[in-house]
Amino acid sequence: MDLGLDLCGLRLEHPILNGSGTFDAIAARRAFGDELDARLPFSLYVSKTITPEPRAGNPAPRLYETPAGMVNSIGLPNKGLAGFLDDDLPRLAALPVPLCVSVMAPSRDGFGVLVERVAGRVEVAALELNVSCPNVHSGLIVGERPAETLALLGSLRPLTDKPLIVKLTPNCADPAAVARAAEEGGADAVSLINTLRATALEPRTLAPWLGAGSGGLSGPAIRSLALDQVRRVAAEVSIPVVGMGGIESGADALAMLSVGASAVAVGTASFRDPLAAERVRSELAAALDLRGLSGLPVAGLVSTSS
Amino acid sequence: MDLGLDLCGLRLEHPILNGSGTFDAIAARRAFGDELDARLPFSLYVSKTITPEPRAGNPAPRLYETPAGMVNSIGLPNKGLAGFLDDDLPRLAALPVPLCVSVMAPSRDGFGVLVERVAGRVEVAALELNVSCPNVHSGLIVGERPAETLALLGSLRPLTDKPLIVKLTPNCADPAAVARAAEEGGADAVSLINTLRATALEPRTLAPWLGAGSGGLSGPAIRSLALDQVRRVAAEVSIPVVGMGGIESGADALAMLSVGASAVAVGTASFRDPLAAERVRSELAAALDLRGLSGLPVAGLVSTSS
Amino acid sequence: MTERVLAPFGRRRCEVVANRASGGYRIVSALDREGPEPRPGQFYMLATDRWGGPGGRPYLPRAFSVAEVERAGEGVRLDFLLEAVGPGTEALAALREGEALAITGPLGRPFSALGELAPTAAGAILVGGGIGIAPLALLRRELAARGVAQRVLLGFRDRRHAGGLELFACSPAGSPGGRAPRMSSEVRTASEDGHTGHQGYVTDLLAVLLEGDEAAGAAVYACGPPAMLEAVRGLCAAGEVPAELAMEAPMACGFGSCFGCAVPLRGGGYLRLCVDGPVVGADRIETALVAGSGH
Amino acid sequence: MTERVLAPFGRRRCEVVANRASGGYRIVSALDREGPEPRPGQFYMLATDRWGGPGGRPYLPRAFSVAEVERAGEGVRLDFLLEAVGPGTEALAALREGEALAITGPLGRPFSALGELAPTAAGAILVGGGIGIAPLALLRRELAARGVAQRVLLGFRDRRHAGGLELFACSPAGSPGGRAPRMSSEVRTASEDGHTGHQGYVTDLLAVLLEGDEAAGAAVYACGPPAMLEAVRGLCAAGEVPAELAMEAPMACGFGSCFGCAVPLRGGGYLRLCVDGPVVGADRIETALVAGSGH
Ligand SMILES: Cc1cc2nc3c(=O)[nH]c(=O)nc-3n(C[C@H](O)[C@H](O)[C@H](O)COP(=O)(O)OP(=O)(O)OC[C@H]3O[C@@H](n4cnc5c(N)ncnc54)[C@H](O)[C@@H]3O)c2cc1C
Ligand SMILES: Cc1cc2nc3c(=O)[nH]c(=O)nc-3n(C[C@H](O)[C@H](O)[C@H](O)COP(=O)(O)OP(=O)(O)OC[C@H]3O[C@@H](n4cnc5c(N)ncnc54)[C@H](O)[C@@H]3O)c2cc1C
Ligand SMILES: Cc1cc2nc3c(=O)[nH]c(=O)nc-3n(C[C@H](O)[C@H](O)[C@H](O)COP(=O)(O)O)c2cc1C
Ligand SMILES: Cc1cc2nc3c(=O)[nH]c(=O)nc-3n(C[C@H](O)[C@H](O)[C@H](O)COP(=O)(O)O)c2cc1C
Ligand code: FES
Ligand code: FES
Repeated sequence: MDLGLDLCGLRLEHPILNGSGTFDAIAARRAFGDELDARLPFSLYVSKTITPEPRAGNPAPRLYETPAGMVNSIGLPNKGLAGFLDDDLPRLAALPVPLCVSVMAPSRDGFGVLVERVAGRVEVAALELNVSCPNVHSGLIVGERPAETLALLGSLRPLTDKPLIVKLTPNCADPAAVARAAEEGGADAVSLINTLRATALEPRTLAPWLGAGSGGLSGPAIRSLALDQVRRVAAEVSIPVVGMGGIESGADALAMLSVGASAVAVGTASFRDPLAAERVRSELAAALDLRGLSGLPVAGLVSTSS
Repeated sequence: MDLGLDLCGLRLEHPILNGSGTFDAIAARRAFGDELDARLPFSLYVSKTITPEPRAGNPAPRLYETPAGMVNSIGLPNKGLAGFLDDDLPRLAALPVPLCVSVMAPSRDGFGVLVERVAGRVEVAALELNVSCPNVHSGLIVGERPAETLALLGSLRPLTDKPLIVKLTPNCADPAAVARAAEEGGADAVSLINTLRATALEPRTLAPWLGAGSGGLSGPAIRSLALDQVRRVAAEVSIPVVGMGGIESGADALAMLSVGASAVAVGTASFRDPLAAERVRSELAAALDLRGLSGLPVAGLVSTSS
Repeated sequence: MTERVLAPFGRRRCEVVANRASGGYRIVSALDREGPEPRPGQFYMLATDRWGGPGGRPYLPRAFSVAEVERAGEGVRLDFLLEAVGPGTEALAALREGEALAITGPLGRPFSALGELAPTAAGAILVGGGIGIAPLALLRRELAARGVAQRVLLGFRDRRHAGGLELFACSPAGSPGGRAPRMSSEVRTASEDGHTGHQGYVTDLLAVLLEGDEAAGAAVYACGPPAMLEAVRGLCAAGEVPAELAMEAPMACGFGSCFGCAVPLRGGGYLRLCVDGPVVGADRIETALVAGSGH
Repeated sequence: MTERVLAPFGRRRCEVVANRASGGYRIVSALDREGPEPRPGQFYMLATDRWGGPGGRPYLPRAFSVAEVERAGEGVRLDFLLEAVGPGTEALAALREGEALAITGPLGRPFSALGELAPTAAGAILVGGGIGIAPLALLRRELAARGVAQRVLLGFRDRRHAGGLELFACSPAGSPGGRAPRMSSEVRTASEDGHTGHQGYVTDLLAVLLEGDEAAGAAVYACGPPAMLEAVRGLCAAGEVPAELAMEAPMACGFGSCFGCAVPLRGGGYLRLCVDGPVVGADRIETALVAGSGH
C-alpha cells in the first residue's frame, strides 16, 4: 500500500499530519527520546502557531474535559518569531519530515513580517496561516470574513512561493465562502476545522472554569460537524483541503478523504495516545486495501453529494 | 423550593421546558397513557415545528449516533397548519401546562399566516419562531442574518400580543447580533441553540448516511458550545433567554441559568429517558438548596464575565 | 386490535438475573419489579451503565423485542435475545448477573390476535430470520396457549449467526449434557450454510407452505432482516395471505418523539415504527427494505 | 540532575495484576512488560476500556504518580495509589484483575538525588498530604537504599481520606488480622480529625522539625494538595531549606504537547508541569496554588 501524495507540491509519505498546537515534537523528544524521530507518525510536521512577539499564554486552568472532547484556552504560548527561529526551528528541522510553520499576527503587517522571515528559512517547507485571531484594525476575526481573508492573502501571497495553507475557523455561517476567498487570494490549500468557541464553568462556584473565560472545543464530539464543513469546503474549492476535527481512527480519516480532503490531521487524539496518528495511518491503509484500492486519492470513490 | 418564574408574562411552575421536536406529547400519551399528563416534566410545552403545508419529512435514515450525541435529519414532518389546528391542537391543549407552538415558513408571508392563525387560538400561550429555514426569496437563512431577522419580526410583531420567542441558529459567527436584532424587532425572548450542521457517512459505502445528505448535531457533545452561545447572547439582550443544548443534569441546567438563561430546555436527553427533564428539575432544586437559594433567578449568583 | 400494554413513564433500573450464551446469540434476563407483562411484539429501550465507552458510543438506548416473559415473585422476568453487532449490543452482552439494566417499556404495537389479523384463518405461520426470531418466541407461546395451530419457520445465515432455538423448544432449555433442544414438530429450520434444517432461505420453506393447502387458511407473522421481510411481504401479497411484520428502523427514543424511525407507507408518507409499529400490517408499507436498519 | 527515564513512544496495554483497598484509597497494580523502571516522582497517563461512560467522560487519560515498583519476571510491576474522586479515578478503582490498563510513561522530571538538591544536606524530610503520599513511597525506598537519613511526615484529612500507609510500613502489607501496618520510627503521621498521629496539619510537624536542629542539614521533598504545598513552600523559603515539590495541574497529554498544565513561574511565564515537572524546585514557582488542580 503506497499512501504517498503530493500536497501543494510537497511530496508526503502518507496523508496523516498533526493539527497545529496538538503535538510538540521538541517536548515529545524530551519524553520519548530518539524513538520520537524514528517513529514520528506525521508526514508533514505542523508547528504550534507562532506570533511576532513572545506570548506566555493564558492563565490556568487552560483545559476542561467535556463529553467526548475537551475545551482549551491555551492562548498561543510561544517564543515569538525571533525565539522560534533561533531555538525551535533548528530542532524542528531535525525531524525526518518536512516542516510547516503555523503563523498568526494581529495585523496584516505583522503577518507579513512572519511570512517573510519564516518563508525565508530553507528549513521551512510550507506555512499555515492561522486566521482565527481578531484583527486589531478592523476588530473583526479575519477568518470569519471572506473579504478580510482575501485582503490578507493579497498582501501575503507576493511574499513567498512556498505553499500557504489557510486554517479556517468553524465559527462562521459559511466556511466555504471564506475558503473560496482564500483560493482566490492565491492560497495553496485550506485546512479545517479549528476549535469551536465553548465555555465551561467551575461546577461549585459557577465561575468560568478557564482562566481566559472561554475556549475552543475539540475532539470526537465535533467530528460530524468537522466532516460537514470539510465536505462543503471541498465541494467549492479546487485547492487541496486538509481535514481535521475529532479524527481518531482510520475510518474517521477515510471519511474525511472521501468527502474531499487531500490529507487529514490528528489533533486531540494524540493527547490520549501520542502514537494515535500511527494507528490512524495503518487502519487507513487496511481500509483502502479492503476496498481494493492501492493508494490515494480516494475522493470520488463514492458519491457523497447531498 | 419554589422554582416558579415569569417568562415573558407566562407564569411557569419551574424553568424546565422541552426543546421543540424532541418530545411528542401526543405520541408519548400513546406509549405511557395518563401518566404522561400526570407527570409531564415540562412547565411549558413546546410543539414540534409546524409549517404552512403538511410535510412528510426526510427519507430514511434520519438518525446517526455520534460520540456523546446524535445527528438528525428529520425534516420537520408535520400535518401542516390546518392539520395541526384540527388534530393536534386540541390534544396538546389538554396538557396540564401552557402551550408554545413552534412555527416555520419559507417566506415572510407564510410566517405571517402561521402566526396569525396560531396566535388566534386561545389554547396557545406563546409562539416560537424557528428561523433556521432558508428563505425562498433571499435564499438566505433568516436566522443567520440580523437584518433578515429584524425584517421578519417587523412583519410578525404587529400580528399578535402573545409572546414571540425567536429560536436562534448556532451556525453563524455571531448569534448575539441576531439576538439583538430579534430584540429590536420586538421579540419577547430568544431560545438557543438549535442543532449544528453535521454530516455522517455510511461506514462501508462512504455514501452519506442520512437520507437528506446531512443533518444537525445535538446532545452532550455540544453542551460547552451551547453554554458559550447562551452566555454571549444573554450578555447582549435584556429579553429572557431559553438555553438548551446537551442539558442532561441539574448541574447542566444550573450552569445555563447562571450564565443568564431564564429557562432551560431538555432535548436529546429525553430520548434516553423520557423523564430526564424531571430529574433535571429535581437535581436543580437540590443544587439551589445546597447553595442556600430559595428560588430563581440565579443569574448574577457569581461573576461569570470573561 | 390487540391492545398495546402501556409503559410506566420514564426509565427504570432492573437487575440482571441471568446472561447466557445461546448459540451465537445471548439471552439476557432482567427482573422488572415495576412494569407490566408485555405483549408479544412489544419492545424495550435498553441501556447499561457502560454506555458511552472509549469511542463515546453508544449514546442512545437500543431497542430490543422481548423474547420471553415470566412472572417472578416480585415482578416480571424479561428475556432478551441479542446478537453482539456493535457497541450497544456488545455492552449488553457483557452484562453480569447483579448489574443494572436501564429499561423503558414495554413499547409499541404488539402482534394482533389471529382473529383480528385474519378472521377466517385456521392457523398461523411464524417466520423468523436470525435475531428476528426473538419476538416470535413469545408470540408462539401465546398462540399455543390460545390453542392456535401454528407452523414455525426459523432461518439463519450460518452457525455463528444462529441461536435462541431453546426459546422454541419443548424440552426445557439448558438441559444437561448440552444436548440440542428438542423441537416440537411444528418448528422447522433453514440455514444458508446448511448447519441446521433446510439449506437455503427460510422463505423457501414459506413458499412451499403457501403453495400447499395450508395457505388458504393461514396468516403469517414474520420478523427478521429487511431482505427476508421483503420476501415474506412479496410471497404473502402474491398469495393474498394476511401478514404482520415486526420491523426494525433506527430508533433514538422508542416513544414517538424523535421521528427517526420513519418507514415509508404505501401511498406516501411515513409511519413512526416505534408507536405505529414495530408490528405493521404487510399491506400498509411500501417496502420492508428500510434504509438504516441493521444487519 | 537525576536523569528522567524515557518512556516508550506511544500508549501500551498492561494487565492489571491486583487492585486492593488501602484505607480510603486503592492500590492498583499493573504488569508493564515493555517499559523501563521509572524514577521516583515520575508519573504515567492511565486509561481503561471503560473510559467514556454514560456521561461521556472521562475522555482524556489521567496522570498518576508511581507509588511502588517491583521487577517481576517478565516486566515491571507498577503500583498506583489512587483516590476515587471523579469519573476517571472511579473507572480505575473499579478495575479487576486481568483487565487491561492503558498506560503512557514513565513521564516527567523525577525527584533529584539529595546531593543534587542540597549538596551539604545530611538528611531528607519527606512531606506528604493525602493521596500525595504516593510518589514519596518510592522516593523513600530509593533514599533508604542509598543510605540517606530521612524523616517522613504524612498528613490526612480524616479517616475516609487516608490510606496507603502500608507502602511506608516496615512489616509486609496486608498482614493477617487486618492489623495496622507497623511503621518504622522515621514515619510520623498527622490528621485533621485526629484519627492517626498528630491532630492537625502535617505542616505543623514540618514546622517543628524545621525549627529544631535538623533544619540546617535537611532538604525537603513534598507532594500533596496545593494548600499543603504552598505551606511547605513558605516554611522552606523562610527557613532557607532547599525543597522540591511534586505538583499537580490539569493535564491532557502528559508529554508537553497540549500546554494545558501551565504553572506560573516566579518572575513571569509558565512551566509545563508534565515535562518541566511534576517535580519542581520550590524556588522556581510563583505559587503552589495552581488553579484547576484537584482536591
Ligand atoms: C423494534 C426493534 C426490536 C429489536 N429487537 C432486537 C432483538 O430482539 N435482538 C437484537 O439483537 N436486536 C434487536 N433489534 C436491533 C437492535 O436494536 C440493534 O441491533 C442495535 O440497535 C444495535 O446496536 P449496536 O450499538 O450494537 O450496533 P450499531 O453500531 O448501532 O450498529 C447496528 C446497525 O446500526 C447502524 N449504524 C451503524 N453506525 C451507526 C451510527 N453511528 N448511528 C446510527 N446507526 C448506525 C447500522 O445499520 C448497523 O448495522 C431491534 C430493533 C428494533 C427497532
Ligand atoms: C503528575 C500527577 C500525578 C498524580 N498522581 C496521582 C496519584 O498518584 N494518585 C491520585 O489519586 N491522583 C493523582 N493525581 C491526580 C489525578 O490525576 C486526578 O485525581 C484525576 O485526574 C482525577 O480524575 P477524575 O476523572 O477522577 O476526576 P475529575 O472529574 O477530573 O475531577 C478531578 C478534579 O478535576 C477538576 N475537574 C472537574 N471537572 C473537570 C472537567 N470537566 N474538566 C477538567 N477538570 C475538571 C477539578 O479540579 C476536580 O477536583 C496526579 C495528578 C498529576 C498531574
Ligand atoms: C490544546 C490545543 C491547542 C491548539 N493550538 C492550536 C494552534 O496553536 N494553532 C492552530 O491553528 N490550531 C490549534 N489547535 C486546533 C487544532 O489544530 C485542531 O484544529 C482542532 O483541535 C480540531 O482537531 P481535533 O479535534 O483533532 O483536535 C489546538 C487545539 C488544541 C486542542
Ligand atoms: C430529533 C430532533 C428533532 C428536532 N426538531 C426540531 C424542531 O422541529 N424545531 C426546532 O426548533 N428544533 C428542533 N430540534 C432542536 C432541539 O429543539 C434543540 O434545539 C437541540 O436539539 C439542542 O438541544 P439538545 O442537545 O438538548 O437536544 C430537534 C432536535 C432533534 C434532536
Ligand atoms: S424512535 Fe423516536 S419516534 Fe420512533
Ligand atoms: S499535560 Fe499536555 S503539555 Fe503538559
